[in-house]
Amino acid sequence: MAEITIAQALNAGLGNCLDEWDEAIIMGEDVGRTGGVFRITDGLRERFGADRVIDTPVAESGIVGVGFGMAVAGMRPILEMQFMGFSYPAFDQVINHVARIRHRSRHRFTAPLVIRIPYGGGIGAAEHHSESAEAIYAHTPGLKVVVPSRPHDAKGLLLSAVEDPDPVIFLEPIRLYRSVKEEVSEESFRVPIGSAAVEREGSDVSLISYGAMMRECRLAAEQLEGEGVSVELIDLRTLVPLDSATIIESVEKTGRAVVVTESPRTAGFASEVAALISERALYSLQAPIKRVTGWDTVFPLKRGESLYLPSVRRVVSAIRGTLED
Amino acid sequence: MAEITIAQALNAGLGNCLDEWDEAIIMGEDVGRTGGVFRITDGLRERFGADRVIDTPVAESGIVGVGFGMAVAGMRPILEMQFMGFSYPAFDQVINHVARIRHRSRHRFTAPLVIRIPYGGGIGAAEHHSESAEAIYAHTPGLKVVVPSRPHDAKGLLLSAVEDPDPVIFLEPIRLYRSVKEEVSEESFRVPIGSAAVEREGSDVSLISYGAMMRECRLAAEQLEGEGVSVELIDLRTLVPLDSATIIESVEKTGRAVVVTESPRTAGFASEVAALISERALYSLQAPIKRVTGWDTVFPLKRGESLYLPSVRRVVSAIRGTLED
Amino acid sequence: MRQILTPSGDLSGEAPVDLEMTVRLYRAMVFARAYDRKSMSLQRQGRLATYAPFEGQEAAQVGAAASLEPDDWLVATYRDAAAMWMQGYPLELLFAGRTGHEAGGRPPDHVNVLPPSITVGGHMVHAVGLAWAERMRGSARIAMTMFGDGATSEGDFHEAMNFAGVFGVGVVFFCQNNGWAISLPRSEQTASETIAEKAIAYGMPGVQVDGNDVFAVYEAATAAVARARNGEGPTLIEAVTYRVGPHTTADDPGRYRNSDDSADWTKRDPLERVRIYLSEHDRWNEEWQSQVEERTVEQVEQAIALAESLYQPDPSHIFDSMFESPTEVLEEQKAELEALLEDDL
Amino acid sequence: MRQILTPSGDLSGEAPVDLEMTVRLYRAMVFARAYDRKSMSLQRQGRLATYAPFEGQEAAQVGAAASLEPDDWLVATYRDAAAMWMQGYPLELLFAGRTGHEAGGRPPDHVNVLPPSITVGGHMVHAVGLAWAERMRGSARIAMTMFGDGATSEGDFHEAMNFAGVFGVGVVFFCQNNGWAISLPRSEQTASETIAEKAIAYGMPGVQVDGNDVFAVYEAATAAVARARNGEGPTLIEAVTYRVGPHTTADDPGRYRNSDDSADWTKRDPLERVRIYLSEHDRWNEEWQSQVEERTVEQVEQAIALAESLYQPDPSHIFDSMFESPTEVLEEQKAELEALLEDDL
Ligand SMILES: Cc1ncc(C[n+]2csc(CCOP(=O)(O)OP(=O)(O)O)c2C)c(N)n1
Ligand SMILES: Cc1ncc(C[n+]2csc(CCOP(=O)(O)OP(=O)(O)O)c2C)c(N)n1
Ligand SMILES: [Mg+2]
Ligand SMILES: [Mg+2]
Repeated sequence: MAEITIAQALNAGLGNCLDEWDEAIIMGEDVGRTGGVFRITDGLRERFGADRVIDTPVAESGIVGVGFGMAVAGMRPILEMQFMGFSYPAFDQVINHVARIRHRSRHRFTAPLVIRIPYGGGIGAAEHHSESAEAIYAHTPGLKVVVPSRPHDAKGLLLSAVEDPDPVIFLEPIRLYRSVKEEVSEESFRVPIGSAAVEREGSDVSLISYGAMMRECRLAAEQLEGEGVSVELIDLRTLVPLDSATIIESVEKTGRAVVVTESPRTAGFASEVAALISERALYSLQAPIKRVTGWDTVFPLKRGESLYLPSVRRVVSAIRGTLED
Repeated sequence: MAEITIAQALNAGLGNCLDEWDEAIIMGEDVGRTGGVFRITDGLRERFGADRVIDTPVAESGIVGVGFGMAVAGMRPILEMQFMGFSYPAFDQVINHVARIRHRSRHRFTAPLVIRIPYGGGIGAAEHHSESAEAIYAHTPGLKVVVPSRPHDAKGLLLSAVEDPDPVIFLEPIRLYRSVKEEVSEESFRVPIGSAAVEREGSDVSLISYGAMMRECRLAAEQLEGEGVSVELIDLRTLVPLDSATIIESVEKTGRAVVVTESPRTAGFASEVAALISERALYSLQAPIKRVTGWDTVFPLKRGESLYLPSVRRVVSAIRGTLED
Repeated sequence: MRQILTPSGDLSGEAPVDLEMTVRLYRAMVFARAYDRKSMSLQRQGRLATYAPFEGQEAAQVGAAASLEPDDWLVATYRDAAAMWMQGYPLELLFAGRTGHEAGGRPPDHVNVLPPSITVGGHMVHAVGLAWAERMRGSARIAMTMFGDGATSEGDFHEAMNFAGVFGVGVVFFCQNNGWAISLPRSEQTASETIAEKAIAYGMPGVQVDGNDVFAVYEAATAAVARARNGEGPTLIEAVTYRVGPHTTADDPGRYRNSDDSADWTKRDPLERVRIYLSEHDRWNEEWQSQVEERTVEQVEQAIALAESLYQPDPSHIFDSMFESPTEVLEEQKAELEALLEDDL
Repeated sequence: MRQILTPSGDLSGEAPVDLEMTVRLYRAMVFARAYDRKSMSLQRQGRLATYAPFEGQEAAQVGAAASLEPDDWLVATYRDAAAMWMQGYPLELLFAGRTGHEAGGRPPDHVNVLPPSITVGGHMVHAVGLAWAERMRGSARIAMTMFGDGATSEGDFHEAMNFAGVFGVGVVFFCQNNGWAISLPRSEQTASETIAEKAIAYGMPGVQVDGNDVFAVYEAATAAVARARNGEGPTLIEAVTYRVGPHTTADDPGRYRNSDDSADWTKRDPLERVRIYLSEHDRWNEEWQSQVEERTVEQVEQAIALAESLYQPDPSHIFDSMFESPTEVLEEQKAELEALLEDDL
């Protein structure tokens, strides 16, 4: 097996999807001729034709609303939002329709679609290109929310998402698209939605994160190992449905928790994880739960990014903090 | 002073605003001729003219986007979304522009506007008419989020919101519009944004809520008093900026916390409050923080409402639970 | 504005249907009106939650729905009960939502009608996806979406029309211009002269018809459905009609319009002109009409009783339709609720 | 499509401006092109983040901006640097964002130009509010919004146009139809024949002009600005031009179009025809042009150096502009960051 990036794994996975399901189509801005701004759909239009890899007008609400209608009629649309900051015009369609049609119709009509959204900062992009608004999707009943952090999971979760009978918000960490490599099978395989991965076992503190921030967490865990601190690193992989058992088990073992996300702190997903722990594992806690997050500000441009994004240093000092507490 | 409802207090407060600021205008669907579906703007068009109380086409993104432009040019638009479920088409304008223009322009351009949104369930309405999505607004940097639960606060916070130099999301608890009465001065007065109210002092448990759920919390506190349980009841009144001092002080005193909201639980605002407490008052906690919330489902129609909305019973048993823990 | 049957019952053009069919259309309109009026009185009795009456719009809904094949898609609104019923949506399910529970959202499996759209605008886009998917799957099904004049102000109207135009999707955009968006008159919703002419902006044909003339509506709808089915693309139809009643039972039109307007419109009643036409052709008589009306009232009474009975107060009602199989969190929350309910006993 | 100055430099209609003004317009176009090309090379040197070139669109931007009063509002996009510069937005601030920091968002207090819109569509609505507010406050200021062909597919274009039409707001909707929305050709964006004709849907005049003919653009823009200022309402102008370069420096047009297209368009170059016209009137010579170009390059170099120097890496840069006065939470977070930075030392 070849070592490939997340971008390559997603591209391969999309190919598997279009091979596997005749009902699968890809639709979005510039996904066809150019293969998308991140080239994730590169070559698919040539391979599967313009009827299955569709370039749309610049209209996010239309993309999601039309994709919704297709899904209700039995298709499996894979929709792309060019950047998370451009997914906001589609919120009404996502919240009021995509997430609800199964409930509204008592299972008669469903929306088995996937909305792929590149998210997060770190590439020095313009405003609106570095958003991390996963909490909004996670707060919306009726959606599943998936966030891979490595090539194998990216492909396996994508196939699970397209196969899933319900709508899945599929968040892709822009910063990791080409920076993480690992061996990924060319076959079609699944990584189950709803299960977190204990990437590294440890006994002193539970370090919980997902997506792009896994990079900082991995480096922090390594560094601390050198200092004799044993970090248990959890990659949530799925935010909804959340694998709470894995989180609680870990915290009951370590007695300490640090949650890392790059989104703004207030009402972010790190708060949900902290609330869960304080509800279910309070008596195991030996120190306050620390949230290492982006600030409650607009995501800065290139030269301010390093001040905003949680760094390895921030993660490390948060962990040191909980150990001192 | 006469005893008036929240609806009357808001109507009076809007009158004060239009009297006090020439730049203040009201804009929204049906706010003029009919005085809004809840009659909150009743009589204002007659009093201030159709140029200041403007009936718009059915276009929420347009209402917010146009109001944004007016605000940048020096007006103080007071915008109405007919129901929270209809505010979603305006999210892009709110998140990408209203919340950010001050930051984007380094204070040169600002959006001192207010978006009034009736929210919450309990009136047996149709789908989309009972939403409680405050967490989404609270998670958006650059917005202030206010939620009154009584007539005096409703008027005082409204005047503060319109006076505020930054955008304010003003959430109005539909269920309490006409059910709570108290004396409210006809004068123009302010209730400061960012300060919670300890509505009732207690020593056994901190009961924290806001908006419509304050009704259940008040009844629960009374009932428990009869059983000899001393509840400290906190009405947050403002979600952003959050009065964390009042929360932490209270929990440090009582050692127990129950947070009540009617929104879905996952990544809801109750999670933020729980996370805050677990970060700052962990060592004072004698029991897990309990969240009493709506379920992670679509808000049901009339006959299912009582199954969804946190009831006095649910609040009471949650409190009993923490006391037993 | 295309008109075939004048308010006084005379033909100003060629009737698009024979007398047989005219009787059927008229019968449906009589049913629709009786259904609508009965619903209003049921609401006053407190047996229905807010109700959105469509009196005056019977010809528009009946004429449009009559142009569809039984398995075509219909994506309509809270005010389109008559059209949905004609396309196979059972009466009791139309009532269910209004009696305060969700069971009404699931039409029988062979009925391709989405639950009525409560949000204004968003549903038109869905019709584009439905029709497009049918084409992709080689089916001849098309989609019709019904919406009001007010809905054309929403951005989603624009995106739906634009997608349909660009991809040549077989959708019929059927606008019932009833003159009002709650309290906002048509003239203040948009500065375009007609709604039909908005079609130009999307490179599709747009036609304006007398929405109170079931012949004109049927003719235009049938032509648009044929275009859609033949792969010739979308059409916008503006049916000019009038909302004779309030926006909903919670609305008081007295606050924003004077009763003369509605009075004028009753002169253009969609049923009366067909009644005259039929009686002139000896196809109408008093007792037949009252029979249809009585029969309708009975059906409505049975339907609402059935609708009320459909509801089982049960946590599963809330939790079990969020996903194909409930998540762990939902199971936990359901158990939490069930425990609370048991304590209650 | 209105054209006054043909690609070969001949008048096919009456010049809307005298030679004096023509020289000024041409000078601005020469500046714009030199600025644009210099920016491209700066980007290749890594001194600018992604850059969106506008080569080929100089006449559209210059002709439109020239029609405004100095204090009118301009709400434009990431590709409209030339127009923003003409309306008073300082060069160094236009560069700031592209050198990777926020200082560029604050134009001088007398300049009524919003920071360039990065999202497509949303900004057009803002122009409606700005112009409306000016009218409410009794000012004569109007607003012009610039956007691309692709932006007309967004729902916000529809809502902006509709509000402006209904309320008769003094806005000039200036569309630079450069043929592409990144990789999507105009023909696949919408099925309408022209973008100008979309104005019909909003009851406002729509005009299509040769966007590479600065005379035609200036004439149409001046007329629209006059209408807006006289309270006669909004106008939609479609300036047909071409994006000769890539969408941005991150884009590779080779993936979706063949170079001939762009080649054709260079034949219709917006500068060349004016140069010919001016030299025929003895108002142009080689060294004058190279002087302007050299001067521009110097200005650009000074501007970018200044832009780079504007940035102070400092937490306040992130936290202090969220609200008029920072909230307690922001103060806490700022302190948290400052503590971390001190540890670093
Ligand atoms: C997105 C959205 N905004 C606002 C509303 C509230 N609302 C319900 S009906 C209506 C007016 C719709 O008018 P029109 O489209 O003409 O349909 P009609 O009611 O006349 O049949 C409004 C504003 C809504 N349901 N959805
Ligand atoms: C809401 C939104 N969706 C998508 C994008 C990504 N995007 C940036 S420019 C562009 C194409 C815009 O084309 P057009 O409006 O013709 O302007 P042009 O770039 O040709 O000047 C797209 C899709 C965006 N910036 N905003
Ligand atoms: Mg209407
Ligand atoms: Mg373009």
